[in-house]
Amino acid sequence: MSILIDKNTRLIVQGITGRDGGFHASQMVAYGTNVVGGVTPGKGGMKTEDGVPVFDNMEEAVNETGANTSVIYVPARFAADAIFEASDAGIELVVCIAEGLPVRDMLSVLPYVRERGTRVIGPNSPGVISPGRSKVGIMPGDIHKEGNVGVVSRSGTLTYEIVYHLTVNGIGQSTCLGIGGDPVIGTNLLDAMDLFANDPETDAVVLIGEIGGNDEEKAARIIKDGYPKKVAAFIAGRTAPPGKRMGHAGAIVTGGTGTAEEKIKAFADAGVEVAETPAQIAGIISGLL
Amino acid sequence: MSILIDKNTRLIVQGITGRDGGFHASQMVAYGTNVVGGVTPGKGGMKTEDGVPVFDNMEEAVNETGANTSVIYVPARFAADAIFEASDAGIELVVCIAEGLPVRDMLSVLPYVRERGTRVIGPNSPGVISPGRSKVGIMPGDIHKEGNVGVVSRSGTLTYEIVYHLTVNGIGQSTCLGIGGDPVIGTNLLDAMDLFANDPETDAVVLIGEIGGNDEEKAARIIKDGYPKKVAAFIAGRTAPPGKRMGHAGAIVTGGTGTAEEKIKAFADAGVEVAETPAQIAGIISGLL
Amino acid sequence: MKIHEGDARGIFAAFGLPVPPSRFITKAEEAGPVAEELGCPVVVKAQVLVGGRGKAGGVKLASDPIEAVEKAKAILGMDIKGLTVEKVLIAKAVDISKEFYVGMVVDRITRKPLMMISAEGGIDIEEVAKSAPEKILKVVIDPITGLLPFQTRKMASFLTSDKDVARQLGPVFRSLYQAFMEIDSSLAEINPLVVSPDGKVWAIDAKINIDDNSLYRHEDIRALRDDSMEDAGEVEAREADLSFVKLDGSIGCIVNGAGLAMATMDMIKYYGAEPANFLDIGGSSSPEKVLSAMKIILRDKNVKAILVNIFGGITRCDDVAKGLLEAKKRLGIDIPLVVRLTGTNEEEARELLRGTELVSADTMDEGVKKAIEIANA
Amino acid sequence: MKIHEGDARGIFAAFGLPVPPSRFITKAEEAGPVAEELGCPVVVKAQVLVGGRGKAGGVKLASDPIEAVEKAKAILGMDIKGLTVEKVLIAKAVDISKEFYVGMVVDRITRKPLMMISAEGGIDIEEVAKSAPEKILKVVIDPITGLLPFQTRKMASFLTSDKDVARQLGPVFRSLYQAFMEIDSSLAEINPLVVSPDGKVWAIDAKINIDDNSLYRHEDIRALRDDSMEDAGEVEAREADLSFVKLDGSIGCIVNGAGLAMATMDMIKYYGAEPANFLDIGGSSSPEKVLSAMKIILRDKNVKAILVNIFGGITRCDDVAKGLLEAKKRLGIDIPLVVRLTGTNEEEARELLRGTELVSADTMDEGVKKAIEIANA
Repeated sequence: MSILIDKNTRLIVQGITGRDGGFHASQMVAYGTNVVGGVTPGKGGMKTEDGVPVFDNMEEAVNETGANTSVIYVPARFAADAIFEASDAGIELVVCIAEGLPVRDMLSVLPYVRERGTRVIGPNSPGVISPGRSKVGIMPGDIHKEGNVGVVSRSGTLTYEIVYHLTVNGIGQSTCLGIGGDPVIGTNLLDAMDLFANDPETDAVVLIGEIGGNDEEKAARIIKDGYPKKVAAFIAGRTAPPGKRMGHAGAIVTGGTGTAEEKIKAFADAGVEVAETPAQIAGIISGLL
Repeated sequence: MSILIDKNTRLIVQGITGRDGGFHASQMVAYGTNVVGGVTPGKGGMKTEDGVPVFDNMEEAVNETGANTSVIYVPARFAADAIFEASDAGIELVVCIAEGLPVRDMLSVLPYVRERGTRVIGPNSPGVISPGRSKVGIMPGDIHKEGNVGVVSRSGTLTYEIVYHLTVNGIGQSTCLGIGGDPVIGTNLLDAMDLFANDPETDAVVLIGEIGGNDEEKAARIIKDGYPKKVAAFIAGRTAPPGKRMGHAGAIVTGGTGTAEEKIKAFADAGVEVAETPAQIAGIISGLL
Repeated sequence: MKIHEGDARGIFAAFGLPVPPSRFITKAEEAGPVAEELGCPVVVKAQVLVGGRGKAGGVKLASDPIEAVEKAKAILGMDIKGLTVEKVLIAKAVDISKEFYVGMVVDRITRKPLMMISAEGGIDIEEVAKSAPEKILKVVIDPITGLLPFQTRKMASFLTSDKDVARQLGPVFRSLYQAFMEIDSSLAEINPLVVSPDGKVWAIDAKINIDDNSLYRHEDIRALRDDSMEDAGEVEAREADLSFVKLDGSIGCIVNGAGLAMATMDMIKYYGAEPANFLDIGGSSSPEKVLSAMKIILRDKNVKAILVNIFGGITRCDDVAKGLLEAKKRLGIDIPLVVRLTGTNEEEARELLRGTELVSADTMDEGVKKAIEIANA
Repeated sequence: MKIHEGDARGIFAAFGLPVPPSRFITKAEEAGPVAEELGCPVVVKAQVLVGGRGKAGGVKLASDPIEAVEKAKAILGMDIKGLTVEKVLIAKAVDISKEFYVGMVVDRITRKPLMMISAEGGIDIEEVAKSAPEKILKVVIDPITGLLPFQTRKMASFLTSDKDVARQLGPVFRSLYQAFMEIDSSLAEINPLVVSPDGKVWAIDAKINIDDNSLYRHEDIRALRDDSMEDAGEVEAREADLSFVKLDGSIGCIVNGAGLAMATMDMIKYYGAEPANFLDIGGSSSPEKVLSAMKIILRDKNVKAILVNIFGGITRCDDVAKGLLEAKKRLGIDIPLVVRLTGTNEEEARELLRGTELVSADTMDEGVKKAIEIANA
């Protein structure tokens, strides 16, 4: 098992005829993901170079292909509508790669999808990969390796950096999940921890946090109260100045809360070792397993 | 067991200092319902004649009393707010006796309460009674009798009429539930049937339907597909002219749908005997048990 | 509550729907200047709150102001399904190259607003929903979000492949939804929505029903009610806060609770007679309500007997008894009354009625049978 | 995006909040006629997008137009936390008998709008939230329904027992919520909301931050941006679609991805040096973006070495290499560049950079160490 995606994932790429959507659809096909279709309004009926059929809308795409998952590569201002449409069509998991969505859009997206039983990852997520089974997102597939460590992160490339060190050191991953760098996201650190807690194939979890918000502190609390998996953590932004947004819309220290220090302290209190550099994670995990 | 309410019900009466709220609070106390408090904004601190404490708001009332259920007797234009407040305060079951709520109010109430895990009965409901245990509503308590027949109804006094015949004929009730006569209600016929299906103390269910909507047809479908309890039905409105609202906002035949004939036929197809007069229900149930 | 087409057009226009201009008139000679002002041709449309006025001859085209006056004269005063035409709408006519149906209701199953569209206009949507459901697209709208872009795209492409028309449909759907919600509508229809030969979209008919329970927050809409379109008894009942529907039988009914009132009517029929009315005096009924109810029923000269069927809960039987005695005294009722009172304060009520000529019954069955017997006597 | 108090007051007033009238001025002598027009006393307030202007002497009361000019003269040109005061707001002064705090943010936990109020005005809400949380009432608002009557009742009674004041607070809460939502605000504060001695409620300060991602749908608000309030590098970065934050160290950084960019800064510090900036070139980066990034870093004369740290995913390493070569050529860079490129098209990139004087590194650790070494040399 893995979390969220596996060999049963039947994927629709929303925005498949766009530059990013097209490129990553091919990459996912190449990785072995079961890409069953794509959607671009007005382009229904064509096929991509990889032979993936394109539909005009999600309802049609789901009816024709039996898809259960979608990934979104449309421009920010159309992304909320793409999520609504996917959820309305019965998609169970929507991975929103699109970034730059207004927070207000997510405020209406979330109750809507919850009512319909759809889980959203992101927005501004690099995606999800269950190595050797399925990849739904933009991460380079070849740095991953099948294994028993779950990775959940608020970041994209920082995750690649850490996963790369894991793989190089022979530590494979069950699933790597980028939850996205926005302040309001469909699946947060704690939701992801829940998923890993219930996955028999995950023995340890790497939490990659950063400044802003208090989810890491809450995660530490959960671990302290008894979390069934081993945990190692990394927190980015120790040197970030307060009041400044560090790239991610959610990465900001305001009024002295959301600092790296607080998060690191919370993890230390919970007995979780926090790496000082990305490379150290591999060593910590080796020690835990 | 019974459904929805029992001896563990801890009830708050919203609008307890009003004429109806006050009268029925006393009636419920007299019946043995555990009325733990009442709410009227601005009247916090007083006590009713029965010694029930009054609070200014639901949050306070719930915090002080550990209430899990509320019943609403406020005027229609304040009723939606009362439901929101109850749900926000963590109440699990809200019984809305208030009638005359605009449908649009319910359109926003329902997703709100669903998200918070609150069940709403009504609006325009006579309430719920689990004879001998708890009564939350306006029905006369003394016509009921403990037993193993569930009653669910879109009506008030018609239910009393039918329950009266059951009781007189020695047939007791597990729970009698009036779902309300409005077109958009929190708990419909089908929801109620689900609840009775899972109640080991209910052996048969009386469905009291009426013209308007298609819930009775859907109920018949469910019974046909295998419903675990015996069922008898009554449908009011065989003589109702089309296009006219018969008292209840939801009791209207439009464009030939929602007729009593259709509903009776659906039940007949599902092997459910439909009484021709209210008094006949007792005989049908006797035959089933 | 139903409102006239002309008023519905006004509401739609205020929400930005493309409605051709129109004016109400009540005198035929006003049709001339109005037609002049709007520009001919115009449509002359009977304003009655009932369907089927077209077939009844209540809608006519006029190519010039003189013809408009003639047509208005023909339509004003016409009887359509028992309603007299007292108002006529003069509307600028639109040439039609295509007709659609667009309507909204609240869906009782999903408990959400529902938009229904069809590429065939001028239809009876409920009939088509039964006979050819594939011709209708139903879209459930979530009030959390309102109508979403993917939904308007889907609806537009269901109706047309013409991009220019599709572009005009999005705003039509959105405005209709917005109007529907903001005015607490229970039904809002554009039937038909048409495309004119120059490719423009027009709402040439408008129907809006309003949720009665919401009228307290829509003073302006409440003012649009036209009492002349209803049975006088029903108007009087509404003012007395009673639910009343006039029927054709001979047994008048006074009942507490809508379900019991329907069941009473059904039982009258079951025992071979016909009810004269549906009448629900509601929950906490006072003697005054009983008095009003009695007055309304007495308007109906077909009534041969009145059955009072009360199962007391909130309603107190003694209140009802007092009302009945008061009515007896004040209205000089000569029609026989059969009274069945059970429930709250039943004993007190029986005491009050003892010695009067009211016929009492212990059960609903008995009450119905006695009333029929008396009416047939 | 932050906007000036004066503009925030304008937005609040447009949503019906009780804001005393005010005018921007940029020259001291304009203060006279404005004070005359508004009526004295007036407050003269520095318009700088940073907190603590009051303590810095940027807010002064003036009892007549002459004094207003004097105070404006004193404040204009003042330096507050590194920002020069170029605009001043003249606002009609209000006597204060009571001060409240009312503010809104989006709560990351519940993922819903959150209103926070306190019966102490003029506070730093985040500090009070830590030190005396019982002084703050937090109310989560559901965007499905908006602020509900039971919530406004609760909030009003948390702030006051005065019924006249409470009656004015409901509309204040509702208007603030409405403004917050409609303009896609990420922070909206009235601090303080005051009660004047005659019992009237006034919003005498206003702070609004806007969600940058929403600006495409708020042209009017985007126009309120004041570039003079930001570091020139940050303004340039925004125009080039880069995320950049100026810091005080000597190691410039060019990184793809915000998390990796922070981790790079942290590692520089970990190995004993200080980063000169945060810079994320984003996802699908073109050579042009690398060029812009380089230009922005070169503005900073403290920079002794530049570290390029790329983990290719969407970002192609060869694109970055091309940008670096282009920058070398066009900008005549004399600061040493340490380059670490891993991931998509890594080989091609290495090929492109072979034979240049760029220092290459295989890992992030190595890159950081080399950059520090060079900077310290």
